[in-house]
Amino acid sequence: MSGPAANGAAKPLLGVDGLSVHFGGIVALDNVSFRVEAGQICGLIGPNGAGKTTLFNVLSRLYQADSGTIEFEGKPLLRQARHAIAPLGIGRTFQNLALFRSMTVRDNVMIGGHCRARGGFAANALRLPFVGREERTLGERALRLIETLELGAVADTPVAALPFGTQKRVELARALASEPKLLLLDEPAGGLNHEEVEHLRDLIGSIRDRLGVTVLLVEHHMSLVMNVSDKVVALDFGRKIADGTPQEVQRNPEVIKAYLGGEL
Amino acid sequence: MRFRTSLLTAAALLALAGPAFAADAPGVTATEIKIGNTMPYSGPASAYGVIGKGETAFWKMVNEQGGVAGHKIDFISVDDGYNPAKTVEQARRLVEQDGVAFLFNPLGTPSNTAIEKYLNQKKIPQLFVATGADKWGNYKDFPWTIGWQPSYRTEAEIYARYILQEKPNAKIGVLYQNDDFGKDYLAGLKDGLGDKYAKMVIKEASYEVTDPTIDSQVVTLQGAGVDTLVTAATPKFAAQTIRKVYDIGWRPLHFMTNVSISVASVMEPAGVEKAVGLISASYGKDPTDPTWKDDPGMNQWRDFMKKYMPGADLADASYVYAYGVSLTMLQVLKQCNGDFSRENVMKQAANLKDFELPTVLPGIKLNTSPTNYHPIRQMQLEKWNGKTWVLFGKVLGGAGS
Amino acid sequence: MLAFLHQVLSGLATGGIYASVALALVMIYQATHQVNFAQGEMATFSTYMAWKMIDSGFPYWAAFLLTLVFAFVVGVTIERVIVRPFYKAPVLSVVAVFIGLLLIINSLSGAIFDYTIKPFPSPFPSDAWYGSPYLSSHEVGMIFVTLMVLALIFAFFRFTPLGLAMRAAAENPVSSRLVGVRVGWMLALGWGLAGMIGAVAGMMTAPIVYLDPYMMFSVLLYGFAGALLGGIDNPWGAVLGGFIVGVLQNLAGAYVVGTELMVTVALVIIVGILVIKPSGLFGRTIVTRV
Amino acid sequence: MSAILETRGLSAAYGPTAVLKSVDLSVPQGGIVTLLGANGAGKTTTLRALCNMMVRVSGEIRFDHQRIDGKATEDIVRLGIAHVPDGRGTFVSLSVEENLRLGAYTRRDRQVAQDFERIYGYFPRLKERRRQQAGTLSGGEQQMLAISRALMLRPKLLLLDEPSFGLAPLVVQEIFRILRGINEQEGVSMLLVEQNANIALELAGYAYLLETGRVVLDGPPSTISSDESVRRSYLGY
Amino acid sequence: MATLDTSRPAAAALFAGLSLRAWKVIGLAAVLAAACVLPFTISSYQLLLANQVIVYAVALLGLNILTGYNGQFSLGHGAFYAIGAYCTAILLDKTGIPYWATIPLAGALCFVAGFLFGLPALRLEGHYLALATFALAVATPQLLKYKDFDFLTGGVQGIVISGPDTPGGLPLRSDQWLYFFCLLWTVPLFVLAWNLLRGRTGRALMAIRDHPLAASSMGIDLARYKSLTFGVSAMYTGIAGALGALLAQFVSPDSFDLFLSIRFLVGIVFGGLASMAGVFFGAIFIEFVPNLADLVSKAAPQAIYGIVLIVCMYLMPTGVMGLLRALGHKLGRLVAR
Repeated sequence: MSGPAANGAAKPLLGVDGLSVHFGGIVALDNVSFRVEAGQICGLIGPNGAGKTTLFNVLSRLYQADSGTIEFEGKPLLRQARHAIAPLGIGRTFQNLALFRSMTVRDNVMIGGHCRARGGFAANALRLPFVGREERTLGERALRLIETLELGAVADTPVAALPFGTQKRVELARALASEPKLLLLDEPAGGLNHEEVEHLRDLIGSIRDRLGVTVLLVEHHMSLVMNVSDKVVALDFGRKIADGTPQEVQRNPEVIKAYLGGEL
Repeated sequence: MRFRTSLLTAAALLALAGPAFAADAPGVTATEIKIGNTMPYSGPASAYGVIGKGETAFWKMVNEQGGVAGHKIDFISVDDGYNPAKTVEQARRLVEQDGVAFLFNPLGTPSNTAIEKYLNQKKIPQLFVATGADKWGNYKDFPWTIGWQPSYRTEAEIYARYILQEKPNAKIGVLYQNDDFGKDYLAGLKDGLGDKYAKMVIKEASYEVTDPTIDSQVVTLQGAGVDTLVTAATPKFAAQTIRKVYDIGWRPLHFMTNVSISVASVMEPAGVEKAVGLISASYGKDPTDPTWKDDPGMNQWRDFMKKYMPGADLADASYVYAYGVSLTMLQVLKQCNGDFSRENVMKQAANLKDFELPTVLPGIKLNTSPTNYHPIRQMQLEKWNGKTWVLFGKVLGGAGS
Repeated sequence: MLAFLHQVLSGLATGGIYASVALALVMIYQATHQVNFAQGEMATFSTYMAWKMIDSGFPYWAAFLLTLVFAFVVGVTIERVIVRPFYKAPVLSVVAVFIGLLLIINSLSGAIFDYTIKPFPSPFPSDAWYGSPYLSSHEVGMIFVTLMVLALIFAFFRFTPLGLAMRAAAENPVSSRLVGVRVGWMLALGWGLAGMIGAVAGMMTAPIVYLDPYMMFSVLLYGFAGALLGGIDNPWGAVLGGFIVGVLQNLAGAYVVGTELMVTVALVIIVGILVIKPSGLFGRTIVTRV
Repeated sequence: MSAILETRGLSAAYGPTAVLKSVDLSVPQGGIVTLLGANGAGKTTTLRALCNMMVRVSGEIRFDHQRIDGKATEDIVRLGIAHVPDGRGTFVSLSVEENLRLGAYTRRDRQVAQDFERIYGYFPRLKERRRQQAGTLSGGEQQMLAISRALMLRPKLLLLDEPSFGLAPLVVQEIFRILRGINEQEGVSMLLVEQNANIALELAGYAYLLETGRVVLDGPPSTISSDESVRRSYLGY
Repeated sequence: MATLDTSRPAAAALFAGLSLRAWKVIGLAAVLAAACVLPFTISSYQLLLANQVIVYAVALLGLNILTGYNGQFSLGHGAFYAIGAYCTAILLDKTGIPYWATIPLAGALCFVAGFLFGLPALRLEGHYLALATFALAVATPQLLKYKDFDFLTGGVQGIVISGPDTPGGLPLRSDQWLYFFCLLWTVPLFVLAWNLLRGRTGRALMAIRDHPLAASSMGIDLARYKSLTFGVSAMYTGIAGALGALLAQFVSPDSFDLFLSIRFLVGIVFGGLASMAGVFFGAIFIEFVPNLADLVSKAAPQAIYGIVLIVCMYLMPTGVMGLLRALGHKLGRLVAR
């Protein structure tokens, strides 16, 4: 596990600078800049189609950026291959779930730890001693996460058979299994009731506090975002319209107009 | 019961493994001779499956007429899908499981190549193989394997000699199927033309059986300035070639492989008028050629077909082939004089003397000897006149091997 | 130069055959999102029916229309009886079923009509096209028929509610039911229409290559290549793809490597293009967000 | 007020797993009813069971006084029940407009063209993107499309599975305003599954609370929201 | 071999109070013992068939690794079988290499061939990959008979080779020895595959199959994994081809037609995708059903084959292993009750 990052370092954990993305004629992200310090929980809000998920997809190198830079721990991220993102320490969940549906919960979570092991084709086929050790470590860690997220009862069930909310927790467990420094959560509260959202809030808090993971959170559930975030970035039509503490952003007239509406 | 059967099988196996004495006569009982055969009943060469069906009917006829020397014939014909690996398996099944005396007319060059070594090692006759490749007369290396029909190579050689004689300055083009059948024609032309081959053959174009048309190849050959075309193609492509050559206004001297001269399945589909002037060589009678309409030999075949293969397509020359080759086999069995040991069957197969078949052209006789494993080695040139094939010249023997 | 032109034209004629089969594949793909490997054999079998009817004295066009009806009924029946139980089965199980169908129909064609080739009449004049040695009038006619079928398919999918419903049913059966589309019948209808288009392709192909049980076997392969090359969700692309494959094959055989490797080279080029443009030259990339 | 939809002993299962156990529900003509419950309680399954979609169903379902249990999904839809499914069910390769046209697939009346304008009036975003492949829309836009597609059917009963899912607060307010309008002006009845219990109870005239496949509580919103456990689990005040 | 099944608690285990693992070990040992006794109880011809089944099982395992576990569709694995077979045949024909040494060389060659083919195939999915692999199956026989390679491949005539002789001192007939020789390759190949597929690599393969995008977000290098899988898969099928060449003692372009690839595909679907035990059922199907069809009808054997295939798929849409698993679950529930 990575230790809690030292606050106050000159370099932020994540620095997005002048990022723009186009699809055909549509501008999905327009010159967006913001930073997330290590140990922060940063909320990312904005109307539908504002570019939040697009930003996540650029961060995980699923989409190409047209211009701008992203630095993670001071290293340029946009030059990394897609599969190099997880080993760097960025884990994520997906808005509409992207689980390995035919596989069990346990296997899904263990795949999350893929980037923390190194046994390749030959080593696995020959079952070299270190491979066995790695498997045990991975298995134990997966088990701990499964228990933490209360998935023990379904650990050996294929995920396709599970309800939506449970699958969301599997995704979270899978993302945590990669031992991320930065965790990208895409609408984790979707489909959860109030009580479950409260649990989720505590969980996100403890992920930061106990595991020292920095969190970037896309969410429409305002009470969750405002309660849990240290800072909030608001996007609209691909542009950043606000960046500050939850209270500041909540009072920002542009955010109210574009996103929150009259009431809260 | 089961136990007993396996004991019996084991005994049979032991018998096989030991040296074969004439008296043992594997595959032969007091009342029965077992004959094995492999055929492509499935797969891309299924068209030839009718040969196996014709032969099955033939042996049924023989049995109904009392068999051979008091023995009924148990003809076991199995499918190999024209896949040599499967042929190996099926041949071993026939020999080891079914315990046949010998194999008769297994079809296909690669298939026969695949089992030739096995059968010769075991000293099991591989008789009158159904392939036109030239290699089936190698009595020195494979004394248990004998061919039947004139080889494609012999045929091509006949064309080559004809060209040298009639059109010494020909610019030859070859259209061939890209397999053993087609390539044998290239080899035959090389034999016949000798060192003139390189100069005279100005273009070779091949097609795959999976090509839908040969249009491009014909255009290529014409474009190269070919004035004498040798076509080694199966009926579908032969008909396409004849038609395409005519349609593009090209009039080369055109030789057509003997495989594709059926009136019903080549000339008529191509358009009888488009084929006028086509030259080929043959040894058998075409069932659809009006010349043989009242031929007693062909009538004998027609009677057989009517009785034993009702409803079969009388235009299919494969049935004539099946009948002819089976008659040859019957002759060998008759010559055996009751001794159906493998040695004797092989000996008699290599001892045909001026045997005449009702289904081959007049004047062609089958001859074999321990140093001649090519039963039919004669052919006659013929030309298409728009209605029928007209034989011309003498019955020719290929220089052969 | 003349020879080159000749090669191109003869390639177009062959390409027309591929294009007509590619259209049948597009039809079934749009309607079911499957590629029916038995499509070619179904077309061959329908063509045999037409041959049988013409042989027993039916006028050409009567036989033609009856064959279309026959092909439609066969298509619908096969879908209802054989394919339908497999809609929930894994994709590859369905592929295995198609392979089974291919073997059955091919084998039946051979068993019923035997393996000798049969000439099949053309509805077009039998002389060369305006005396040209390059294309026969049948070849020109066939290309024309293909383009006509193309226009019909295009209009059907683009402008009719039924066409739209069919595309929807293929893409997302569950949602289609939720808007009231009778998905089962859409799929059956797709099979029926594809069967008809296949029958047209068969009856246009047979006068050129002659009728035998393997007539469409390889045509299907190249039709498939053409459809993918052009874009299997786009009838225009598929037809163009078919023509490209036909011409490509001829040129590869005549000018690049010689005929012995012509198929190999043509396929390598096609696959090469697809590697560069993975959804075909004119296919739409389906974008799904995560 | 008579019921447009009524179930007696409705049970449903995925393969061998029973999810819904003998549920009795009723949606009054022109009313809005909401289903509350935790994750996996069977809310989505209830909606699926009503449409005979993807589940094995037993029990009795009456729509407009007619038995519909056992009918095929498409026939149920043709009677006038539109379903906005979870996960939106977008036809991703078709254009936005084609998706909407499909919504009106079973209609033979002449007002379809007007309805396009009505929908585009509700969601100008969709009008801007009507030629675009629906798969390229953002999650929220696809949710708008799903609701619009259902409205194109001009249904008598609308089944809504989490219409607020993935939508910005402003849009959620807007959609619920639209739903209320449709309900009031056109008398469309609605059965609403929603995690955002505050807004659902505000809209609905009656509510059911599901727990592990059974109805444990039902009544008008005021009764429901005064229940202690509901307050704690769903309302948060 | 059903005992290889990885999944959930089988009924029998609960029943007898033995752990599932113990049952698996016992079952596996029994199967191995039976496999060793087999050649002494059946005829030489039956042994040939048994041997062919084993060889096909290895080939199918190769294809199943690619298609069943990794989700890459191949209609062209006959090509790798052919390359393996030709590699062995050419080496035996042209060099003095002992027969046993040709097997690993064939495997290595096919690994490289598969890996290289896998690189462009990375960009292709579904039907496009089917076309590309099918093209491979079409092109291979053409290359094998191409005139410029005649000197190696023997052109259309192919190559006749000799089967291996029993090594001195062993009391075995040569066909019995060949059987054990094949078994000596097969068992380690299955053990290696077993290790590969149940560990980190196997999970990665299946993750790619289920959701490639998510897999790459988990740090799985798609390009590397997919092309290596192609290589490993080709290697297995190639080794099977090499053993198959020793079995048939003959190779020619006609031995490896298009239908070989299609039969392989049918085999893994029949046995059950992503199942190691299933490949044996698949191998039995593709070896014996054609013979059966031939017995039933000479007129249309392939129609019989097709009908049998469709009926089997109807009864077992997820293959034999799918059916066995479902039965196992049912039994498990019954026993648990």
